Amino acid sequence: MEITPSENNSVMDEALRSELSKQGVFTTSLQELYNWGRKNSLWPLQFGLACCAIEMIAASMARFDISRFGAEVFRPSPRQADLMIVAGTVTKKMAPQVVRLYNQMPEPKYVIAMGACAISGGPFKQGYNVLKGIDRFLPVDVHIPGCPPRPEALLDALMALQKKIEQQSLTGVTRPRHLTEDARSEFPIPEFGEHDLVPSKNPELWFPPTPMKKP
Amino acid sequence: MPSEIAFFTFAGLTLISAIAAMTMRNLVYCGLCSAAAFAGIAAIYLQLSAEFVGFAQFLVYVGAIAILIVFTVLLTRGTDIKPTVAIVSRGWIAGVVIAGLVFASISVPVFMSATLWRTAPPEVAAPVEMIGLELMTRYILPLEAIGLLLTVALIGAVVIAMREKPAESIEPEVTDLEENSTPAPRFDVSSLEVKS
Amino acid sequence: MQSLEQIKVRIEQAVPGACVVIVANDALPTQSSLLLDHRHAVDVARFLRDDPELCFDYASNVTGVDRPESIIKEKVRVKKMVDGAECLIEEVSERKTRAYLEAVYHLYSMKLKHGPLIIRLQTENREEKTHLPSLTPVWRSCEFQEREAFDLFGILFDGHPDLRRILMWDGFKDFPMRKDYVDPDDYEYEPTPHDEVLERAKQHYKPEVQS
Amino acid sequence: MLGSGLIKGLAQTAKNFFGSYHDPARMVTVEYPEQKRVVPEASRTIPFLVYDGEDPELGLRCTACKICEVECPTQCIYIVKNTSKKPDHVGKMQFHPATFDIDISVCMGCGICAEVCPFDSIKMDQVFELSTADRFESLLLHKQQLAKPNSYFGKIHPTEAGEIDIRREQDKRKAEAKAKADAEAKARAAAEVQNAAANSAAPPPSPQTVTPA
Amino acid sequence: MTKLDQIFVSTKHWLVGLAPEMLQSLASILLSIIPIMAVFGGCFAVTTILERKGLGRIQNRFGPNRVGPFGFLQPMADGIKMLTKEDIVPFQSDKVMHFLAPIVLTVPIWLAFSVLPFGRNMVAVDFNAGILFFFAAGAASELAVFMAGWASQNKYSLMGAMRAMAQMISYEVPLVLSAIPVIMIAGSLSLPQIVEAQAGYGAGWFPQWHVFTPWGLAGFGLFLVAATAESNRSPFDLPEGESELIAGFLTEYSGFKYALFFLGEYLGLFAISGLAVTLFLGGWHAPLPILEWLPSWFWFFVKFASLIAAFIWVRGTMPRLRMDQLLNLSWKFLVPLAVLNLFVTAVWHFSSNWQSFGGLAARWLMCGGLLAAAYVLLGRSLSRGQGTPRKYTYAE
Amino acid sequence: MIAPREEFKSWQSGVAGNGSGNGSGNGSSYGAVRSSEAKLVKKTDDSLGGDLLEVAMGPHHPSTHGVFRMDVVLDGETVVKLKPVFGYLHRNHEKIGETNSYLAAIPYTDRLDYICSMTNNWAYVHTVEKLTGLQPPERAEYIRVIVAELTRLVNHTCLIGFLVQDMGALGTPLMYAFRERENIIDLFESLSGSRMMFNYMRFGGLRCDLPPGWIEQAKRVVANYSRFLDDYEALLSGNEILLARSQGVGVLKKDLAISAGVTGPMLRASGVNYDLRKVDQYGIYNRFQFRIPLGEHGDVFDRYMIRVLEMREAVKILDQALAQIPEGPINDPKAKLRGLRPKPGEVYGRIESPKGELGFYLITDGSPNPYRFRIRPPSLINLTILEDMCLGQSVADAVIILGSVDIVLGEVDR
Amino acid sequence: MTPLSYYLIFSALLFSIGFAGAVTRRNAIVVLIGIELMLNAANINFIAFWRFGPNAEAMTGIMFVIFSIAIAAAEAAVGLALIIAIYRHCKTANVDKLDTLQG
Repeated sequence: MEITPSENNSVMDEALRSELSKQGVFTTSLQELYNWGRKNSLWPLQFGLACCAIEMIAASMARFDISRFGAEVFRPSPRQADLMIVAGTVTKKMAPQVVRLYNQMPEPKYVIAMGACAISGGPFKQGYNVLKGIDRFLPVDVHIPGCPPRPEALLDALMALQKKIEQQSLTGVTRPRHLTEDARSEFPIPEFGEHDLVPSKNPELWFPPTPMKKP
Repeated sequence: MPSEIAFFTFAGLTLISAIAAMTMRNLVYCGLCSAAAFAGIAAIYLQLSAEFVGFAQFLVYVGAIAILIVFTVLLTRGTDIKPTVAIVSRGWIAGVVIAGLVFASISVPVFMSATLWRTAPPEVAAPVEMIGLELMTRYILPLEAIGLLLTVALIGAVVIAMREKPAESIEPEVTDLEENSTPAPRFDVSSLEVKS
Repeated sequence: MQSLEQIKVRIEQAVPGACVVIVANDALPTQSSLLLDHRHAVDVARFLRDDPELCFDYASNVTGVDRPESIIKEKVRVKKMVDGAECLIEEVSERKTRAYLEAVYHLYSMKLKHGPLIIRLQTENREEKTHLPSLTPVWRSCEFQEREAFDLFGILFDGHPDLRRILMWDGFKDFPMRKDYVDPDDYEYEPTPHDEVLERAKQHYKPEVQS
Repeated sequence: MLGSGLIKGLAQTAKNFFGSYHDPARMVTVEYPEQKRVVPEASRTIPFLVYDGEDPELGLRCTACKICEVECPTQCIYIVKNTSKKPDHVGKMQFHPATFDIDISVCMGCGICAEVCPFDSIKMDQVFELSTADRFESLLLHKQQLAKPNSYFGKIHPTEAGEIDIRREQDKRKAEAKAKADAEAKARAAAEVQNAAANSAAPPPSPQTVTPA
Repeated sequence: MTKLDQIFVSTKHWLVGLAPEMLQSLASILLSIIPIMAVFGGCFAVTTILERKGLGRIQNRFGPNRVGPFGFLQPMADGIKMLTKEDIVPFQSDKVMHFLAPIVLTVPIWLAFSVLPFGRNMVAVDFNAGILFFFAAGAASELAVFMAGWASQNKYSLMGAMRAMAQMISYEVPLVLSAIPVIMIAGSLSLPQIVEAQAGYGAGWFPQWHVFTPWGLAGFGLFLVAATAESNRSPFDLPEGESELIAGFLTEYSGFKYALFFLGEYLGLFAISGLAVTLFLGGWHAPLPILEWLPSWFWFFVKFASLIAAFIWVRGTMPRLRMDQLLNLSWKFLVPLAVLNLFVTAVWHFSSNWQSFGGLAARWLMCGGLLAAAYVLLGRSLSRGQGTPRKYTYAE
Repeated sequence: MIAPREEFKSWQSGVAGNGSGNGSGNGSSYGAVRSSEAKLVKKTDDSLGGDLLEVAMGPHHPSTHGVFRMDVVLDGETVVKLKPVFGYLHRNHEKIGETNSYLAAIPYTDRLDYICSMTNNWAYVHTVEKLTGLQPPERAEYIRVIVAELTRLVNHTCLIGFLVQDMGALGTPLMYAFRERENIIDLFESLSGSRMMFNYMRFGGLRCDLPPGWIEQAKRVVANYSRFLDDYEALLSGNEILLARSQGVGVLKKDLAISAGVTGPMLRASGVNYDLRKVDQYGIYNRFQFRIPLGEHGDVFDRYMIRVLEMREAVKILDQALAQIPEGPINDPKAKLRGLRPKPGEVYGRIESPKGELGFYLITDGSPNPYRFRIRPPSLINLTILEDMCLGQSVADAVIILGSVDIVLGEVDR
Repeated sequence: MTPLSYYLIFSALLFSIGFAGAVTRRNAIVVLIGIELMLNAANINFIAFWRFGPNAEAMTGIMFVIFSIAIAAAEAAVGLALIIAIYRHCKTANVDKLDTLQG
């Protein structure tokens, strides 16, 4: 049953697949079934922050109908949700709560950062109470730029996430985050300080590149 | 043989739950264990082919009395959930000793009697129609009495459990528009955090 | 609605000892305002609310304004004796303005449908004497807005029923809407760096930026 | 009263249920990845840079004047001027950007940059399928990604692009005409000078006319 | 005809016959249990997807349609996901009870199916106190809900559990009371016999179902309302009313345990719909004599499905009540009406020999009029002036 | 597939909403395990003999329309204390407004009350026009009225959808509301280019003129709208459950409403005739025939009904405006796009946004950006009396009372 | 078939458990549960004797148990209501502490 990571690449051609079927067909199909189930049943957390939440609601409404993807079951309780759509500006006052909600979700869980504010603070990044990107505290799977993104963009991101899940494997390098050995399903919650959140980012998660130099 | 296995299973479960119900510290557990004991007794009734009584037992004891007990536990919470007194005390020992004596005094005649070891006549049934007919003919007076009793108990329970004074409807505090009035602090003033 | 001068006279009649100053506004709509003194502010406000001709029963907008000390440079022509001869010399005189915080109230009347009447209150300075009388007992609508002015500007409203931080968290120490507020240093990577960002980047990415 | 309102409500939902099978006004879902709504012409998402002709580098209309960088409310534009100049559509020598970056993780698509651009260079795009897993690289668009041909602009904003094209064509023609007139005037002047020179019997300088590109 | 009708029964007999003598009773039990679990487990999957699609249609959208053909594999995907999802037991929770609650909810509901007659001769166990068994089995779910809410140690869970218990206790009374007239008329507690009592056609075409009598109609209405409340369906979904209590007693449940709750809730709905079909809608009888060629189980499931559809329809339309209004509705409206219905049923029963045209009309008018008058009076007193049209003035 | 996490070794255990948000003492420390003491029930001594339950509803709670928190103390299900907590969406609009130019502030106003971006635009440009004396031409005024009234339709429809959602209807009315909203959003998108953040108005005019065919499309949408309103009312207005839930719930008295500065439909539901469209007559509202519906009881049902009636009046205004709209320029010739530097002074301008009085208070000092940029949000001030309305009601009522106030957190917290 | 004495022993055990609980525990609710258990023990005896008795068709035992269950329901309702009332008054459900009458 041992499958090396290189073989277990989910984008495998038919020949390799038939060759594998002699020894590891079971694992492969189990993995496919697992990914298929996960990707087609992404229940989002009913959780709106700001403007983008309206477009998120619009995406679940008749015109765009996110339910076609099986994702209209907006669960108000994080325990039953799979997908956190961070839709809108995360303020510093709200950030601990968002992290807490993420921690309360069971694995496997995914995060979509919807809109400029959730990605980087967006137009409000100059503000003193605005968190400059939720990825400072949480691992984000898909980013959707736009302010706010159209509902179609959310559907597009959902499909991108589905594609990402589809390409994951149970073992090897392409395995999802929650199946790695030292997987963290909870991240430290920042605390309110006297001037700012303490700490203002999670150094284990946040690796920004060096900014360019203005000549 | 199968009937004995069933009996021992149910009886064992019932006794364990009953003991648990009597000894558990947490009152919610007590209530739930008593529910389990009542359910076990219902199963014993079924095993004794008293179908109607078994179902009635389950419906009344598990569906109503156990729920009531649990409800009461919640309404009177905070009293005995974590008792400070040790479970093994002098009173406790005395109680267990007396209970043992009671058990002995009942069980000794059972063991002594030879007739009690006989097994049952093969076919006995208590069809519901028969029960209904009996209730409506021979037992009509007790039935009426029970009906009266239940009504009285219902009213009595409501009266007893009613609050002594009817809950005053909480009037919204309207800011006084009269002169010279400062609205009363609506939250604890001591919690004000005024820093400059 | 009566003119501001009339209102001023009536206030001074009705509330003895009240000191009311008209603050001029040069902008196009000329919404001038009345500056009240602390001691009589609540009484004046109550008068404005209850007087049947004024009847300002509705305080629409309450806000704080930060006025830090600033230096106004004025060019003044001064007659001076230069070399024994009198001549006009342009001289730059520097004038320091008083530093204070200000609360501005916009009052309307729902009953008589007029307004706005703008009243303002000024603190003594920006550091420790930042107390102002609260007008929440007169108009409920000031409750949250005064709290907000406290939160963002640090104006302490005496007599406010529930003066806590409203927008920032309780442990927060600064008053972010003041002009001299310095943002917390939560600098992050910015791909489109502007000058101030680059300044911060130097602190955070010392080796990389220098290399 | 007495449940009639509930029944009315049930009738409404039943109407919608059955209506959704035959009434297009009630079944409004657009099945997104397969069907796509035509976005209106005015629709805007993120900015892009227009270039004329084939070569994005050569035909870029942007002159690195930095007005958009200054006016952008979110400061998501970053421009570095190139030191060299290249001629624009009317032949005037203009600077052009060495770097032109837009951070679309910050951009709020307000369109102010397109509004203030005096060179019709920065315009609003209509793409919205931009979702990506990579936060740092994919969301910083460089000049190469931003530059799109004028034909694309004409496709998404036909009215506006048409007007601009006509105006630019007029400008160009005017500039050409002006250049021609200038050249002629120069030539005439030169001729006059020549004549005068000839009259004064001095050797004339060889005339140099510049034809605009 | 009977072959098709009895196909499941004869198949079972044939299969039991194949088993060795010793194991025949066991085989018989298994062959009753397994099909019930398979059919209603399948029903659960199909209902969830149909509910989502139906609600979608009510709301003018498609609903899930991309997973598998027409989206019908959606429940499977959901199931796989739920099974593989992490099971979180909150740190402060009571772990044993947290674990037991979904089991205590699901198991008794499975038991309740054993007394429902799904077709002619198709009942797993024919207790002669079958209906009592049904209600007894249903009573356990209250405890399960309480356990779930209490074990979670979450304020919302506890409030949800308290609401659920109050609601279930209150609505069990009208539920049982509205079933009693049927027992009175049928003269039996056994569900197959109750179905038999509704056999035959009046005047050769008019089905003799209980719902087509004044007391039956009233009882059916009461039963449905009480059943909606018992199964926590909208507009009585207060225990998990998400706009107030996040997810009520389910707030702290995740993964497979949550799925079990979900399953239990739907099974409860199925069981009670099946009981409503049995008690009032003539069980497995065909609505018209000319349709009797269709097998009896077909008719049971047709009625069953239409009841489920009605529940979905109501769910898609109505807002929910408040807690005190919910209890008022039960104690001040449903219970008195159900008691009156008992009386009306007695009148109906003792006037059963008024078979002349005038007699029939008088019987109908008397019984129907009594119930209608009570309905109007109780309804008015319940709504207390609400619903009188309000006048709004305009300012120019 | 995944080993069950036996113990949720977390910093907290309660799900959503009951965590700390305000940081007042119950903030969890970074990396440290928070005390696992069961904070389930906090006993408070009360004279009634029951136990009080403290519940923090929000900031993540389905009923709070975003990130709002109500610290509620319950006796059974009755609210005995309610403390609103704001600031979870405090995006520093005012600070950003003070650092940006006058033009750059327009897109930010879109994001205040993100359902009614058009009226926010209008309020701001109205204020700046007051400051600078710019005068939009007639066509621009008509277009402003049209988009503002369309915004009113969008806001009120969605509000009713959310309100009924709060009452527990499974989203059906909300779906219908959004179905109709999409039609209006389509109009706005073809006009301004964006679905929500229109950035459409400019000082002394508008950014762009109507596209061809827009008026006809708008007329169609408006004509359909009154039909939709009939359907919507058939679904809701007579619904007994809705009546039972909303009548007599959350009563707001006239005097308190005035003192608390409540504005908009909520004020008019309490019977106060105060509509800035009539009082200030800004724009060209004096040219249209319309009436102001007034409630009598001031309860949730009146607030619902006033909004329905206002929508019907808005349809009337739209009919008139769409019929009368003249041709002409859309911008004041004096207006310029960039580099606005009003002379020093201050101004307060306000309009009737769908939620109430939306005001802007600007202090200028002659520089290209305002010295003080203050927004007077109707949503925040309408919440002043939330506790007064909720006391003595049940927790389910508190939810719909909050819903009937009609808040958008972007505006409440700014 | 299980002999009658098994049931009798079982019921005796149950009775003793209930008795011990009722005597030793202090909380009124547990005392009530103990009493209910004792009542149930008696009911088991009735059913068992009916089942094994000579004239089972008379159904006296069954009838007795039915009435007993009904009475138990009434008793539990009143008892628990009393406990709630006492708790509300004295803030305790501990029977030992209810000594106000002792003076």
